Amino acid sequence: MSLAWFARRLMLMVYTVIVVSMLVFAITQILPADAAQSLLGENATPEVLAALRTRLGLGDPAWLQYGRWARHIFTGDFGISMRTSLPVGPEMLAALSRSLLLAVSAILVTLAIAVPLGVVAALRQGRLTDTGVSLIAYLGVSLPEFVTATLLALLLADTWHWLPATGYVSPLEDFGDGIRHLALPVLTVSLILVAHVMRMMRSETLDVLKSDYIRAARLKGLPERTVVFRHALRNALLPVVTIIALDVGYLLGGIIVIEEIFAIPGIGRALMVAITTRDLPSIQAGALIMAATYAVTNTLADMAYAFLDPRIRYD
Amino acid sequence: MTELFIRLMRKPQGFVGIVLLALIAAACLFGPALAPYAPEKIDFLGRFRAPGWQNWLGADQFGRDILSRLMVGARSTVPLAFIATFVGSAAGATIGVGSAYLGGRTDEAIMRTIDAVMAIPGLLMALLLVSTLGNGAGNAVIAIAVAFAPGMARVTRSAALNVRNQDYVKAAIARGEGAPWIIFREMLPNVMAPIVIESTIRVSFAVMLFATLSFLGVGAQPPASEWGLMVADARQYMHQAPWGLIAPSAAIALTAIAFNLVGDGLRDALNPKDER
Amino acid sequence: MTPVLSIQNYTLDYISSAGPVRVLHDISLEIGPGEVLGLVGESGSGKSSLAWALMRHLPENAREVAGSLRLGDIDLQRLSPGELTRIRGRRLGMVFQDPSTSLNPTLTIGRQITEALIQHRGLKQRDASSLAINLLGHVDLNNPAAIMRRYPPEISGGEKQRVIIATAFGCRPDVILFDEPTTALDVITGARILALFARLRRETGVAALYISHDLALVTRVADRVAVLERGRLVEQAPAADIFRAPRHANTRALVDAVPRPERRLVHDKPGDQVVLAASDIEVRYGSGGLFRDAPPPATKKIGLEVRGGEILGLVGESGSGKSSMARALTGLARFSGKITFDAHEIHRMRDMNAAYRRDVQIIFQHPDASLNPRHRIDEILSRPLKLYGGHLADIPRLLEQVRLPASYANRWPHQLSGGEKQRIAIARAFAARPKLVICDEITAPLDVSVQAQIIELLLALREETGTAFLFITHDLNLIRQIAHRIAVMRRGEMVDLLPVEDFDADHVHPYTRELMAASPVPVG
Amino acid sequence: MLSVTRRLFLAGTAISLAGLPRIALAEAPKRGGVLRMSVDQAASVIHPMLARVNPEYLVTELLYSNLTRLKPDMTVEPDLAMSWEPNATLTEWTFKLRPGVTFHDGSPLTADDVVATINAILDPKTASPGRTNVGPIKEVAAVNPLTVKFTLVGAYADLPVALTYLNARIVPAKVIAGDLASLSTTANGTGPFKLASYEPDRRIVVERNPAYYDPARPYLDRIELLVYPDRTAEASAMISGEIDLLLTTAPGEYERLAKADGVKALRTPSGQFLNINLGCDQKPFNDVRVRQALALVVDREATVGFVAGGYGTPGNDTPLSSAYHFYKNIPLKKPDIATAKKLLADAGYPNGIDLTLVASDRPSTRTQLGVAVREMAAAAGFRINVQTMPHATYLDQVWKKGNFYVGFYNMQPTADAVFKLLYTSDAAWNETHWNNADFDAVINAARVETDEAKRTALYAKAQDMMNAEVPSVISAFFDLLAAQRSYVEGYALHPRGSVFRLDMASLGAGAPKRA
Repeated sequence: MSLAWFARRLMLMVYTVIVVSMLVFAITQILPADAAQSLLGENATPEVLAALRTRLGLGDPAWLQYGRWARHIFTGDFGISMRTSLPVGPEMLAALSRSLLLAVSAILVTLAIAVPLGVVAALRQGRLTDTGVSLIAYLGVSLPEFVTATLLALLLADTWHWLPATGYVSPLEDFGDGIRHLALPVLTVSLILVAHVMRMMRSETLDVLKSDYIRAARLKGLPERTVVFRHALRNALLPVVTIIALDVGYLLGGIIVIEEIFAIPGIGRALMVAITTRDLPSIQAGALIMAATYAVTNTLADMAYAFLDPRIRYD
Repeated sequence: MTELFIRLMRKPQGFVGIVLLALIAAACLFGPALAPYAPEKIDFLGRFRAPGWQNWLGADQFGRDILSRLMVGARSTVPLAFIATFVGSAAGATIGVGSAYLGGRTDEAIMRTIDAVMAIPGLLMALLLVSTLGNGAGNAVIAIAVAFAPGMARVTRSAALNVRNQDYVKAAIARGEGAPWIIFREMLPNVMAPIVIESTIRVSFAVMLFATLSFLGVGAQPPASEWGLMVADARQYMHQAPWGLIAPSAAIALTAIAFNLVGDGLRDALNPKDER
Repeated sequence: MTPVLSIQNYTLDYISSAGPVRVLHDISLEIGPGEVLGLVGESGSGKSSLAWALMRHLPENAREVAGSLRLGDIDLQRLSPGELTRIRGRRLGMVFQDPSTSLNPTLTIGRQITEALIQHRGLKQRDASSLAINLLGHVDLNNPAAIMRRYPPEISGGEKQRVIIATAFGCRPDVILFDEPTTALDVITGARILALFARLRRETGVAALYISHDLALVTRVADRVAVLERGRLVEQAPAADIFRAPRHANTRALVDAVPRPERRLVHDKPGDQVVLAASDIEVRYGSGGLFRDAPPPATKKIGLEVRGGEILGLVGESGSGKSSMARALTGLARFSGKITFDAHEIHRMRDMNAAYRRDVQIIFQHPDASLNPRHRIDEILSRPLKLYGGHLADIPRLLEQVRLPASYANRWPHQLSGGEKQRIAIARAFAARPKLVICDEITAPLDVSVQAQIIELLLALREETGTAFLFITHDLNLIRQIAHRIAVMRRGEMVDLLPVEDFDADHVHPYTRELMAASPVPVG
Repeated sequence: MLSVTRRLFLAGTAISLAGLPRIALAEAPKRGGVLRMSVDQAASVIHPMLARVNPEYLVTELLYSNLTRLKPDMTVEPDLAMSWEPNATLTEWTFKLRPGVTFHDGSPLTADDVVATINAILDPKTASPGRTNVGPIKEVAAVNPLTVKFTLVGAYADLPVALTYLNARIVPAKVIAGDLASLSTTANGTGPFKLASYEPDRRIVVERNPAYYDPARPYLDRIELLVYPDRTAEASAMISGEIDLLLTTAPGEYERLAKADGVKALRTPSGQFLNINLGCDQKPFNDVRVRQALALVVDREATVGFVAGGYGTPGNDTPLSSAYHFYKNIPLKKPDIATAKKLLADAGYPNGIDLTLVASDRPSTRTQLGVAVREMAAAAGFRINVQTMPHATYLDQVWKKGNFYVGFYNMQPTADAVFKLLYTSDAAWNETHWNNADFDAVINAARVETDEAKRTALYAKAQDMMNAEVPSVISAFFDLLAAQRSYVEGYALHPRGSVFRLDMASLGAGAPKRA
C-alpha cells in the first residue's frame, strides 16, 4: 500500500465523479417537459417561457452547458435552484448532512445487531438459531423499504405510540427528541441492512472457520473461545468494511423512499422533490453529491481495509 | 437439468422457493381466469369491505376485490420484473464476458467506467431514467434493466476472468480458435451458473424496485393492479382498511422471498460441496 | 519400550449420500520414543484422514468403526473438548502442508507463537515473548525480534514454515505430526526445511509421524516407513530397506515409479535439424502506469533451440520464468524477441499462423482446468481435427493412442480421473500431428505411479510420431531420466543449458548444483 | 338611492374592522406561544408575486398584506385599505390606505408601494400567476401618499374582491425598483409576522411583527411550518401531538383524526372541484349529445364517495358549489344509462366510442376520478382508457390542448372569477373551447350588474346553460378537511382554501410549552 496505490485510488474516485457527472448531465438534459415549463406551471405564457429559457441557458448546445456547469461545480457553485431560487450547493449539502446522520446511525445499529447474529448463526450452523436468523434475513431482503416503513410506522407509532411517526428534529437542537425522531427511519433502513450484513457475516464466518489457519489454531490447542474471538472474528469482520461501503450505495438509494415517507429533509427527499418538479440544478447537484458520497465512502473503505488487512497492505 | 432440479428440490430453501414460484407462475398464467371478480369492477357499497366471504382479502377504496386485483396484478408485476432482469442480465453478461475476453487496458477501462456508473444508486438511476423516458410500466422496465446491467457486468466479468485464465481457454487460444468460439462456446457456458444465480436473486430486487417505482408514482399507473401501486393506493387508507396494504405487501414479499430462496438453492445445487 | 503413539486396528468410514465409504482398514501402527515414522501413500490412500483422526479433527460425516488411538497412556478417542485443548499442541503437535494458509494473516507472528506458549507452558506474556525470540532464532530465522512484529504475508513461505515448526517444537510435545510439510515449497527451500527438521529432531529427540506422498523423501527423514494404499497398510519396514527390498507388490510399483536420474528412459539421440529456435525471448506481464512501475520481465532475453525428436528439459523453481517461455512460444503471452520455426520467422503473437499453431502444441499442468467442463470428450477432441484437418472418425483412434477406451468419447471431463484427463489433453495435442509438444509441468499434480504411466505414454507417442518435446518441470530427477538436454532457469534467466550427461560435471552452475542436491534421491 | 345602495354594497369601510367577531368573546385570546403546523408540500416560493400553491400562499399571507381581505362568506373586508369607492360606471376605483402602517424594515407604507406592486404584477416579465386575476386594471396611480386610484379597462364590480388575490400582496416600491428577485429568499412586508428562518424543505419559522398595524394581533409569538409530504405521516404526527395544526388532509386520515383524543377535525364545504374537460371544438365532444351522454353516466353521489371519500358535495356540471354566493340549486342529474346510450347512438356512435382520458398524477384524486368514470361510463358504451402522466408533462402537452382530461381547481372568490377563468370565450384558461356567445353575454352582463336580484338571475341562467350543455363534467366538490389540536383557538377553515388568518389563532389551555 504505497503512495502510488493511494494516488491511483484517488484518481479512480475522481474518474468516478467525472463519469457520473457526465451521465447525470446527459440524462437530465433530455428530460422532457423542460424546466421552464414546469417552473411556471399553469401560468406559463409563450413569451414568459422564452424569456425564462434564455435566462436558464436552456437553448445552448449540450456540451456548452456541460462545460459551464462542470466549471461552476469545480469552483463549488452548483447553481441556483429553479424551484426555490436558493443556491443549490448549500441546500444539498445541508440535506446530505441530515441523510448522513440517518445513514451512519443505521450502519451503527446494523453492525450492533447483524455482526453478533451472523456470527452466532455461523457457529450454530444448521441449528434452530441459524434457521431463525436465516428467516429474518430472507424477510429483511424481501420487503421493500416502503412496506417496512409503513408497517413499522403503523405498529410502533400509530398503534403502540412508542415512537413519533415522522418528522425530523435536529439532534443539535434537541438531542433526545432528535434521536426519537430518527428511531423509526433508522430501524427501517437497518432492518434491510441487517438482513444483508447478517447473511454476509454468516457466510464470511463460515468461510473463515473452514480456513486452514483456524484449523491450525485449533490444532495448536487453543481454547475455542480464543479461536473464535481472536482468530475467526477478526478475519470475518474485515470484509464487512467493504460490504458496508457497498451497502452505502443501496443505503443512499433506499433513503429516497425512507425520507419521503418519514418526512426527513435529507438529500433523498430533496432529489425526489427535484425530480418531480424538474428542478435541473437540484437534480444534477443531488445526484452528483450522492454518487460522490458513495465514491468517497468506497475509497475510504478501501483504504481502511488496506490499512487493517495485512494481506492487502503488502500486496 | 433434471438432476439439477432434483438437487434443488432436495434443499429446503429450494423446495419452498420452487413451490412459491409455482404458485406465482400459476397466478401469472391463470390469474385472470381464476379471479373471482373483474379486477377493475367498482362497487360503491363494497368500499373498504373487510376480508370475508364476499371478498376473501377485502375490498379497496373503489370496492374492488383485492384478491382479484392481486391475481391479475401478478401478471403486470412478476413478468415485467423478469423481463427487466433478463434484459439487464443479458446486457451485463455480454459486457462482462466481452470485457474479460478483451482483457488488459480495454478491460480496465470498461470496468472502471462500470464501477463509476455503479456509484449512482440503482433506485436513483431508475428514477432519473423514468423521469426522462416518462412514467409507466414499460419505461420502468427499461430503467430497471439499465440500473441492473452494470452490476451484472461486474459479477459476470469476475466469473469470466476466472474462466479466461483456465487452461482450456488458453488451449483454445493456442489452437488458434476465433473470438466468437472462445467467448460463446468456451467461456459463456462456464459463467452461466453465476449469471443464473445472480439473475434469479435479482428478480426479487426487480420486483421490489418495480414496486418502489410504482409506489413513488413513476412506475405502473392506475388503474393497473400492479402490486406496488396497490400498496401506494392503500397507504392512504391504511388506518381504515389495513388489509388493502397488507395483502399486496405480502404478495411482493413472498415473490421476493421465492426468488431469493430459489437463487440460494441454485447456488448450492450448482456448486455441490464435495463429499469426502 | 512403550510406544508414545499407538494405533490399534483402527477402521474409519465416511458417510456419503451413497452410503458409508471405508477410508481406513484395520490400521495398526506404533511410534516409539524419539522415532520418526514415515507414512507414505498416494492421494486418496487415507494418510491425511489418519492424521485428522489422531488430532481429533475428523469431519462430521466420519464414523470411527473400530480400533483405538492412544498417545502414551491417553485414549485420544475419549477426550472431552476441554481435555483436548490440553493435548493438542501440548502433547501432540502438528506441522501443516501449506504454511501460507496455516498462519492467521491478520495476527502478528509473535502473537501466534506466544499464544501457544502461554496456553501450553503457562508463561507470562513477557517470558513467552523472549522464549519465542529464542525459538525463532533457533530455527535459523534472521532477526527474530523483527519477525515477531511482522504479519504472515510479509515473510516468505519457507520462513512461515520455520515459524510453524518453531511453534510446534516450542511447546515440547511428545509427538509431532508432519503433514507434507515441504510439498508447497520450492525444492531448495524444502530441502532446507528438511535439514532443519533433522537437526531439531537430533536436539530434542521428539517422536514424529511424517506424512508424505514422496517415497524418496520419506526414506531420507524417517527411521521406519509405512506404506498406505487405499486405506490399507501394505508394508512397514525400516527406511533403508524399503527401496532395496520392497516386499509388497504395491510397494514395489511405487518404488519403481519414483524417478531416478541414473535410470535413463530415453536412449536415442535427437536429430540435427533445428525445429524451433527462439532467441532473445522476453515476456512482460502488464505495463507501467501513471503511478505504477512496470514489473520486471518474467523472462530475460532467453534463447533456446529444439531439434527434431529432441526432448529439451526446462527446469526451475516457481517464478523462474519457465512457464512464461511456454506461453510465449504458444502465443499466450506478449513477448519480444524472435522465434524461427520451419524457416518461418515470428516476432509477435500475430505472426503465428495456423501452420505454426498446428505444429506447436501445448499441454497444461492441471488436467482439471485444461478440459472445458461443459464439453464432452468427443467435442474436445474434435476441435483440433476441425481446425487442422482430420476426420471425426479419428476420435476412437486418438483415444486408443492414449490407451483409453473409445467409449470415453461420450463422457464429460468430470467423469474422468486426473490421469485420464491428462491423457485426453495429450490426445488433443497429438490430434494436430504436431512437430513440437510443450509440456508445462504436466505431471506435477499427479501421483508418482500415474506420473510414470504418463511419461511412458509420452515416450511411446514420441516413438510413433518422432515429435520433439519441450518438457517443463521443477523435478530435476524426472527430467534427467528423459531429456537430451536440460536448461535451468532462475529468476527469468537461463543459468545453464547442458546435455544431460554433463550434469555430474564440474562446470555446472552453482545453482544447478544446489538444485540437484536438494532433489531427494531415494536412499538405497 | 341607487348610489347609496351601491355604495353600501360595494364600498368597504374600516367600521367592519377585522376582529369584530372577537368582541362577542368573553375572554380575550391568550397572547404568546409557539404554533407548530404542517404543510403537505414545501413552500418553495416565498416571493409573494410568484407563489403558486397553498403553503406558499400561507407564508406570504403571514408576511404580507393585501389591500383587501376575503371573509369566510366570500365578501371583502379592509386590510391595508381603510375604505374604497368606485365611480358611477364602475370604471374607476379609489382606495384609501390605512395610515401609519410600516414594512418590516420600518419604512412606511405609501400609495407608491401599492402602485409599484400592482404594476409589477401586471408586468409580463414578472411572470406572476396573478397577472390575469387582479382585475381588468388599465392603470393605477397614486393620488396622494394614502390614496390610490385604479382605472379599469371596462366596468367591473368585483375589483375589491379581485385585489384579495393571493399574489396581490403589497411589497415596498424600493424593492421592486431594486432587486425584485430578492423576495425569493427574503421578505419585507406589512404582515402580522416576520420571516425568522427559511429552509423550504425542512422548516420555515415566522415571528410576531411587533409593529403590526393592529396592536392586538397576532396572538402567537411564533409559527413553525414543517413539511410532511406524506398525508398519513402528517396525521400521525398530529395525533401524537407533534404538530398543532395541519392545513389539509385526506378523507381516510380525517376519520382517524376525528376519532383521536385532543384533536379537533375541521371540515368546511368548498368550491374546490375536479372536472372532466371536454374539448367542445373537436370530435366527438363538439356534439352536445356526446357531452350530455357522458354527463348522464356519472353517478355524482358515488363520485363524492369514490373521489372525496364522502367528504364533499355532488356537482351538477357548473363550477358553483353551495359555498359560492350565487349558487343555484338545480336538481341533481341522476345516472341514466338508457338515455345516455340513446344520445350516443343519435350522435352517431351506436356501438360505443373509444376515448383516452388524461389524468395528471397530482393530486392523485385526478386519477381516481378517471378510474371511477371509466367504470361508470363503460355501461353506456364509453370505452375509456385512462392515461396518467406526470404533472409537468401534462401541463406541457395536454393542459389547454387536449380534448378529454381531468382538471382540478380551487374555489375562486367570486362567481365571475371562476366563469371568467374557465368557461367564457375570453377566459384566461379557456380549456373547453365551448365559446358560447350567449353564455359570454350573460356573464358580462352580470359582472356590471349591481342589482343583487338581477345579478342572481343572470348567474342562475349561466348555471342552467352549463348544466344543459356540459362543457365539462363537474361531478363533485370537495369539502376542505383539516385538523388541529383542541387547544388551538381562533382558527377556522376558510372555504376559499387558500386563506388562513393565523393572525387570529392563539393557544388556549393545555397547549404544550415550546421554546
